[in-house]
Amino acid sequence: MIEHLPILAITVPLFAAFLLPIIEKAHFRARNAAALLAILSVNVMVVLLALRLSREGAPLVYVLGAQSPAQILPQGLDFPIRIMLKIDGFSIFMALTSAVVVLVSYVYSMKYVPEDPRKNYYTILLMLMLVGMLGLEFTNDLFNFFVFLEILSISSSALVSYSYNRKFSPYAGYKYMMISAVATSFLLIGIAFFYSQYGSFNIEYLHGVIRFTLLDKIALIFMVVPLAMKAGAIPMHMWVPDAYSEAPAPVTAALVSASQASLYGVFRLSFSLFGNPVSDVTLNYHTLGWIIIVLGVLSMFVGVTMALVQHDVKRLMAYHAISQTGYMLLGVGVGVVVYMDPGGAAYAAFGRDAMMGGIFHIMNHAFYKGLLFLTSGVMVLRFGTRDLNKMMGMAHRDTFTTLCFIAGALAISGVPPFNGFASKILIYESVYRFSPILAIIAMFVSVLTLASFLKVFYGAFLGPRNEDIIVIDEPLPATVTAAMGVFCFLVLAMGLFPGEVLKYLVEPAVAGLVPGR
Amino acid sequence: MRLISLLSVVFIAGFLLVAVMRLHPVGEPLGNRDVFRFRGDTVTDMRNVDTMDDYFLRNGQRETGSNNIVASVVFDYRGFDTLGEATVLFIVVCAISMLMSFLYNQNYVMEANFRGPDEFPRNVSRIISFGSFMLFPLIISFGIYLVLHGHISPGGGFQGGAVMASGTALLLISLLITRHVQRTKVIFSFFESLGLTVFISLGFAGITASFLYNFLANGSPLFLGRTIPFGPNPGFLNSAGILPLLSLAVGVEVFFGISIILIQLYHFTRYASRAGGGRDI
Amino acid sequence: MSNFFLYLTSILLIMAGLAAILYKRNLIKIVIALNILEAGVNLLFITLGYRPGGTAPIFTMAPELEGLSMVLPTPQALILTNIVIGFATTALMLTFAVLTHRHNDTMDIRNLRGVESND
Amino acid sequence: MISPIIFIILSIVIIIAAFLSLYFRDLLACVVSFSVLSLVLTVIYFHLDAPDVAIAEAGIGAALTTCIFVIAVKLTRRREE
Repeated sequence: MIEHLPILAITVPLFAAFLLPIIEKAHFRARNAAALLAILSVNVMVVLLALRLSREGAPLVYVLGAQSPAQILPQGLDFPIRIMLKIDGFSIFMALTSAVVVLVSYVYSMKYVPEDPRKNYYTILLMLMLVGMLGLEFTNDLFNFFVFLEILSISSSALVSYSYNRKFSPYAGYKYMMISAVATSFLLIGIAFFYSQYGSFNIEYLHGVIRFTLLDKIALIFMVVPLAMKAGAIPMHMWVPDAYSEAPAPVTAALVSASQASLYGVFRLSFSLFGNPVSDVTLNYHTLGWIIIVLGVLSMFVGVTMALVQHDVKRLMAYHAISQTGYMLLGVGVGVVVYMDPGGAAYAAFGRDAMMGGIFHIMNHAFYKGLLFLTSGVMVLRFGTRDLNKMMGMAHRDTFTTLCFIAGALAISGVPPFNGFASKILIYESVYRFSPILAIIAMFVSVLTLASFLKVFYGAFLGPRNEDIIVIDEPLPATVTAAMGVFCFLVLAMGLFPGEVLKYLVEPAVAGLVPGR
Repeated sequence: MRLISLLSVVFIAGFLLVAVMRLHPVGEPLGNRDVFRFRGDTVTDMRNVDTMDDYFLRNGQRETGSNNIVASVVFDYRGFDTLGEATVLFIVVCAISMLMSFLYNQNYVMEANFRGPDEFPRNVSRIISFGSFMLFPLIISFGIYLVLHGHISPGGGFQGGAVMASGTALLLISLLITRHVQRTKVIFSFFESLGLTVFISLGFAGITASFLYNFLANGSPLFLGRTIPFGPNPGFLNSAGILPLLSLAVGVEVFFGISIILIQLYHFTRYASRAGGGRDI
Repeated sequence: MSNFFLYLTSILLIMAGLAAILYKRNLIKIVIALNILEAGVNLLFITLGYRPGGTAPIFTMAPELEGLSMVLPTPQALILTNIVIGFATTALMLTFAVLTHRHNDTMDIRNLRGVESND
Repeated sequence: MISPIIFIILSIVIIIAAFLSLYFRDLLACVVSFSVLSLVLTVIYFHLDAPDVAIAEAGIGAALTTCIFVIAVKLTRRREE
């Protein structure tokens, strides 16, 4: 059963999601147990896959529907015809992040989301979000990538409008769904151009046979720009604050790793499909790198400046999510610019570190942003409102949430003992060697991030104990504290021991993404 | 802001036009003009297989046993996409039932005071009600024909399920399903999950080879595995291995899924509703 | 070059859909524009696999199949999936539009842009 | 051999239906012209030798999409503000 692990990791939660409407008729506790069991089994399977990948070294390939899972080319042909899953370092890195984040947000929402007839659909959609993310990260087929991206966007836009008593949650879901539908349609146009040229959808086969004609470059634009749009990069970031703030807190934590899954799509398509150091004709990486860098710097700056003026705690954190995406784009962009330099001296010097910093930041961001959104969920639970001016004296009430908030805030601003620092220092060092101005901008944005979180801390946590504005005062349910505790542990542990994480997770990810260097 | 969106539309239009000029002319074999060209020749000679499609056209019938090559590509060669597709429909059904669930809790009064289905309601003319009552069985049987003959003639799970769902739409328009909304929804969602579980368990059944492997094709002659000769043949109902079963499972899922969507959207019109209670989360 | 305008039709549909999405204000009309965009993409994909002299990729009793070349099956299989995805997206977005109208009693996005973070 | 004239006529009808469905102020008229667009698209798919897609477009595009559009327009305003 070991060689069937890749497909089981995707289809076991799918099977559980299909059965949930039937299980729910028995008892809602049975449904909670079944869903928790399914998501836990996904985490176990992804860890087993990671171990198997590190043992075997070569990417794992699983062909669907053939006599044997390893039969890539049918007899006597030199091109694949079936759908394939290909798991290398980078997909496992992203799959681990997504699986852990969805597990923690599901454990958090078991007690946080009130028990009513809609909770069953909430569980199904959260599990199908996990299926969408894993499918996106494992597949090696362009159209299959499109289908799983569609699964991810529809289930997350439905979850965004879960709370029906807020006036704007349906409209936030509508905007998010509209952006996703337009983005996936243009992705399909890009896939059509590739199909018309090379007759196949397999990313590995296309990587070998691509000739960078003008049509390929246009197909690149039609595929990478919509995915960057869905990842919340700067030109089309308008949906991010609405979707993140209207969604319930655990859903927003999962949404953060959903946007990172489409960021994975950006890097996977621009490297595994187009990165082709073998053939003589290469895409000119200089401009592609600089475009990513400019997007990154703009996202950083606009994200943090907009966050400073917000007074709704969830919108403030949503704008910070945009600015942190800017860090990842900056890190990988610097790596891309120097990737194709002759001799590879520049790349060896700092390009590789920048790339590692950018990719490591993806995992860190998923954990500490998830922690921050979960704490904001508790703040909304306690005060019944999201407006910072109406909150006061939270620290008296609930010291555990205060500690979690401090951990998250320090991690996001890159303060040493926490994991934000580990990846940001990598980015600062390498970007400084590339061009000092960018590094200074990055540090300045970090300072602004710390400033805005101090404002939130001062506004909501300090101040006298005030009886009349507290809505719920009893201690938090066990699962809520457990979920936030797991995120706190991860944020602290990866901050204290970044060396191991870099060696075992980030290095194979960069090796998988950028072979040959 | 207007200028930026105008510029981006013009920019995208320019890219599309340039790209389409470089595309292979309509009707020519695949492949870019100035790079290389795939030869898509006649169907029957086996030698020059260039692209995925040539392989499907030449080996699809023998490997999967179905005459309709598109059905063999949809359910066998690229069956994982179809599983993803059935999941997309399942997600939308769950999402709409979630968003519309305030219809069923008690603090919503029924807006229209129409009577139950025992006698045809007054605001629908007798012709429509009786006509749709007569037409419904015909639509359902045509839908079932489309689903079952998916691997012989054009059709399949999605098309058959959609045709049957338009039968439900007909019944809704003529107000025949009116009262037992909650009970119909529960039964339909049970059948929808049943169809999906059958689909994915058929995928698991072939797990010894690999997921969604067509283990019944060309194997057991008596049950759905009849091997058919290459080239023109009358087409047999029991060929194509698990294809008819998958098509049936998808047909069931699509019919009940879209019927749930239609019933809930339609019954939204019957309810005046006040904004729900509940805590901000 | 005879049926190049099939490509032109699909591009016109795509551009009409995209322009209407950006400029129209009514929620339902934006959903119609999205469907037109999807129809354009589907038409583009099907015309990629069209062979002028070919038949549908279905083996029937027709004897004279020897010399005939068949239309490519893969675009049809993918567009089948895309049509159902388009229907699913439309159903979900119409539900959102109806709920937005029920909450805010307006279908015009200009009125909806006003107050974002309310309690 | 299907002469290209059929495609020219059908393409023109499609373009007109698309622009009309975006131009009308009365939403029901938009929905009706959208279903005309789906219908003519079905005919084009049939002529492009794609019967499966034609049935799917007819069944889902023309019948069901139009049905839920009409229901949605009935639930909200009929005229575009």
